[in-house]
Amino acid sequence: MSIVFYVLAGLTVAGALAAVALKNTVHCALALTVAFAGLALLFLELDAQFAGFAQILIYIGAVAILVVFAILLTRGSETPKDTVYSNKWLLGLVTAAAVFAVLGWAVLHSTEALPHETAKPAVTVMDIGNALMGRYVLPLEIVALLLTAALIGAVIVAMHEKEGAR
Amino acid sequence: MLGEGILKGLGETARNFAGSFVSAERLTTVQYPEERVAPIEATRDFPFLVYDGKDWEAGLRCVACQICEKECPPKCIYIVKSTDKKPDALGKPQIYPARFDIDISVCMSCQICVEVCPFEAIKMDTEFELSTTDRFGGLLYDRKELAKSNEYYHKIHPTEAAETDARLAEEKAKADAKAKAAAAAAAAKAAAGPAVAAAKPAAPVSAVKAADGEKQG
Amino acid sequence: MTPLTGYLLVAALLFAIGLAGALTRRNAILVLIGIELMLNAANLNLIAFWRYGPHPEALTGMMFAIFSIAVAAAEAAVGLGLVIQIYRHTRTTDLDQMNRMKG
Amino acid sequence: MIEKADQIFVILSHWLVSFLPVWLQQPVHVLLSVVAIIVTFPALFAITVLLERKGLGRMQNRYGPNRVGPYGIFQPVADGIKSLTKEDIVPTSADAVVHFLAPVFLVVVVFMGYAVLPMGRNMTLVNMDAGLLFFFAIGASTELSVFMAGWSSRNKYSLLGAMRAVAQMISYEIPLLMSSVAVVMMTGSLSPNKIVDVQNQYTWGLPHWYIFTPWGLAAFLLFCVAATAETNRSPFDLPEGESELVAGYFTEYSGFKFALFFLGEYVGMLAISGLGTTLFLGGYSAPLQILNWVPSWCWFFGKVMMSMCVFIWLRGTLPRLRQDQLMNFAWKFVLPLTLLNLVVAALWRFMGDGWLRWVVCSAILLLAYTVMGRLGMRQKHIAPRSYRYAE
Repeated sequence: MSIVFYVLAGLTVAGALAAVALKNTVHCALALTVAFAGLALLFLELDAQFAGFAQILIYIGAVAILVVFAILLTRGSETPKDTVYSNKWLLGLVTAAAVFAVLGWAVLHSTEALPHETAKPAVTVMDIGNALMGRYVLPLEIVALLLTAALIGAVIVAMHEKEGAR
Repeated sequence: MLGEGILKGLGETARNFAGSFVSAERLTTVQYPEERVAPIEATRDFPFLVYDGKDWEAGLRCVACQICEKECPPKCIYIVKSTDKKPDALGKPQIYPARFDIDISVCMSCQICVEVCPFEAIKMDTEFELSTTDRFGGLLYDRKELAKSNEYYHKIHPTEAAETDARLAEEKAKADAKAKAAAAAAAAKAAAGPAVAAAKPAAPVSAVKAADGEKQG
Repeated sequence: MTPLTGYLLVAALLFAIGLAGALTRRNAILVLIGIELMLNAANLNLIAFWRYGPHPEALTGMMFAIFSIAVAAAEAAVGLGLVIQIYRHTRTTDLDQMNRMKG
Repeated sequence: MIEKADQIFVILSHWLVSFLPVWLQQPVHVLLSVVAIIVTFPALFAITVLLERKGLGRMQNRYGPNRVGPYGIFQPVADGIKSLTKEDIVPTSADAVVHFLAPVFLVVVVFMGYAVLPMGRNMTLVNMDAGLLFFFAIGASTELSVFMAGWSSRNKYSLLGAMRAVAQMISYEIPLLMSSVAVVMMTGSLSPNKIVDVQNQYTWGLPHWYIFTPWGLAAFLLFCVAATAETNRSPFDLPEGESELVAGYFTEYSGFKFALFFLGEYVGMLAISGLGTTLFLGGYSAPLQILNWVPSWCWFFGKVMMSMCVFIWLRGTLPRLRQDQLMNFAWKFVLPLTLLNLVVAALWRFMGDGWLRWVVCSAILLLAYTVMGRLGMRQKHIAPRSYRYAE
């Protein structure tokens, strides 16, 4: 287990924890970006170059800004008056811990089906292109359709009512 | 066609850019301390006192009439009259300013003092590089620093100086003529006087006192 | 502790943190952030299995992750659109107060 | 000799590294090139600042700065010292951590963009085959630092400026990407090195640069428009519109942090013009075959400085766009044209050689340009201003 993996894992988990636990919502959004960046580096560590750059481009470039815009548009950046956690927060924590316990147990006790160290897959962008256009052309078209629908949907949902109906 | 305006604008700036290296009339910047533009004649910055002749104290035209002090909007002139008199250009003994201060940090170069001065004693200078390190005393000019010769006045405002001199010369001529006429009349009266005086020495005295009384009223 | 299990554990931890965030936070946007984290944890799993899986040249894991990133971005956009609309309607993003079905 | 001059930097680096033990050589080699980048581009930044102020001066019929050193050469040094010695005031209500991180994050991210630019024959720091995607991913995260700066200063003007800057950068990021997708389509690879190699061939002495093809010229112009908007420059510098927004998102910054923002902006400009040169102007290839004896990196830096002069020229000429005009122009003119350009590039590729494809492609593009220009940008009826007061 290389040192790089530990550093990156630590960075990502710290970012995720901060994104969830911080009081100021904008700080949460910025911590979220740190988590996304950590994940992108983990992808690069796993030699998934295209996925890593796509992650940076889409998540840090767009989703993080979207989250931040949403926070500002809903006046979330002012520090809330009462506690930041919902009143049934303990139940939430317990369920999350249970989920993690189950997942951890499953991972640790899974049989050694997969080999430890496999050769570094030489993936070029050309292969991804061919795969996208070859085997995955249907999902590509569906995702394109979905993105357009989401684009139009988000705009319509968030559009300001012209007649100002309250 | 979209973008035409942009191309025209770019062409204009390019012409400017190239032109500034080539044609002199495009680049009109004057590198101030090294190159200087001669001030135009009507420039006015801060007032100064004019004096005739060599000695600035004797030739000072100002007679401390304090009109400019009263008229100065920002009140930056301060005059203290002298106790004795000194002869002015026409030879008549006049009061002169013992102290004549102008605070040029307050002066707004409005030239009202020049307009109101009946004796052409104060004019506007073209000197503007007067910055000093000392904020208070440095910009308070006293009589000595304000006094400048008539030749200097001719150098900075030639036409105006010429007119002023012409007017002064004319006044001087009129005053001389009047003085001469008065002298001639006095001489004639002196010549006729002894003949009349012999006839009635007492009468003229009361007449003169009566004449004085009328004049007083 | 092979590298694969390491990645799987990190992914599980991220998933749990995302879930905890989604369940405990009061602000709707923080719930969406939690969901984003859970989606990312899933992507990490996909790519880990692709990297240490038997046929990396088949690119299945990576393609799955790329499509999942695209879909997650779309979901985030629509989700935030909804949150903004709800805020504009009810003046609050506090989930505990959104308990009335009246329009 | 010519080969040596061309590879002078590579040879120098290898010579320096040869003294070290073998396992250390590769990291130190990379470290050396990183240091080289971090030294040359701020130097280019200083030259650009000087060029800008003198160029703008000359465009306005006046000298530029010529007091500090002969012909004002040391003006950037003077500016640098001034901004370094200026007191760094942080407003009390500002969020100190984010306030400090914003410029640092911006400069780090912008410098990371240089890893993939081929600055000369085999003078690319990192030869990735998805290099272009890396560059755009890095370019996309500068918006975040702009937002961090704007929000953390807790000042209405800076937040407004940050919002405008982020909105502008996002809406011009898509045309930026789309216009370079056309180039990627024609070269068939995302790697900047491959893009430059494809453009490095010559017929009758003329290079195969993409700018000499109709779709390439259109893509280059759209790329320039998007690049100017992406770096908040010239007609699109609304975010730091001095007249109405004080200084936009870096109002509350002074001293060294302000200098960092300044550096970030200019180094970002150099990076985006470096990318423009790589994609459309044939990176380090010589404009004429006979000029091939000149070292390759000279061409790259020459073209980058030429594009900087064009940036400065644009700044000297064009007035600032209003926010709605800016957005309108992005979504209703630049984006449709870039998408159409993709179609034309595909058409160009599959129509085979010959004069026909020149005519057809140029006709489509010109037609679309005039129609879009006349239709879209016609002076619309300006509705009376409707005010929305804060509820």
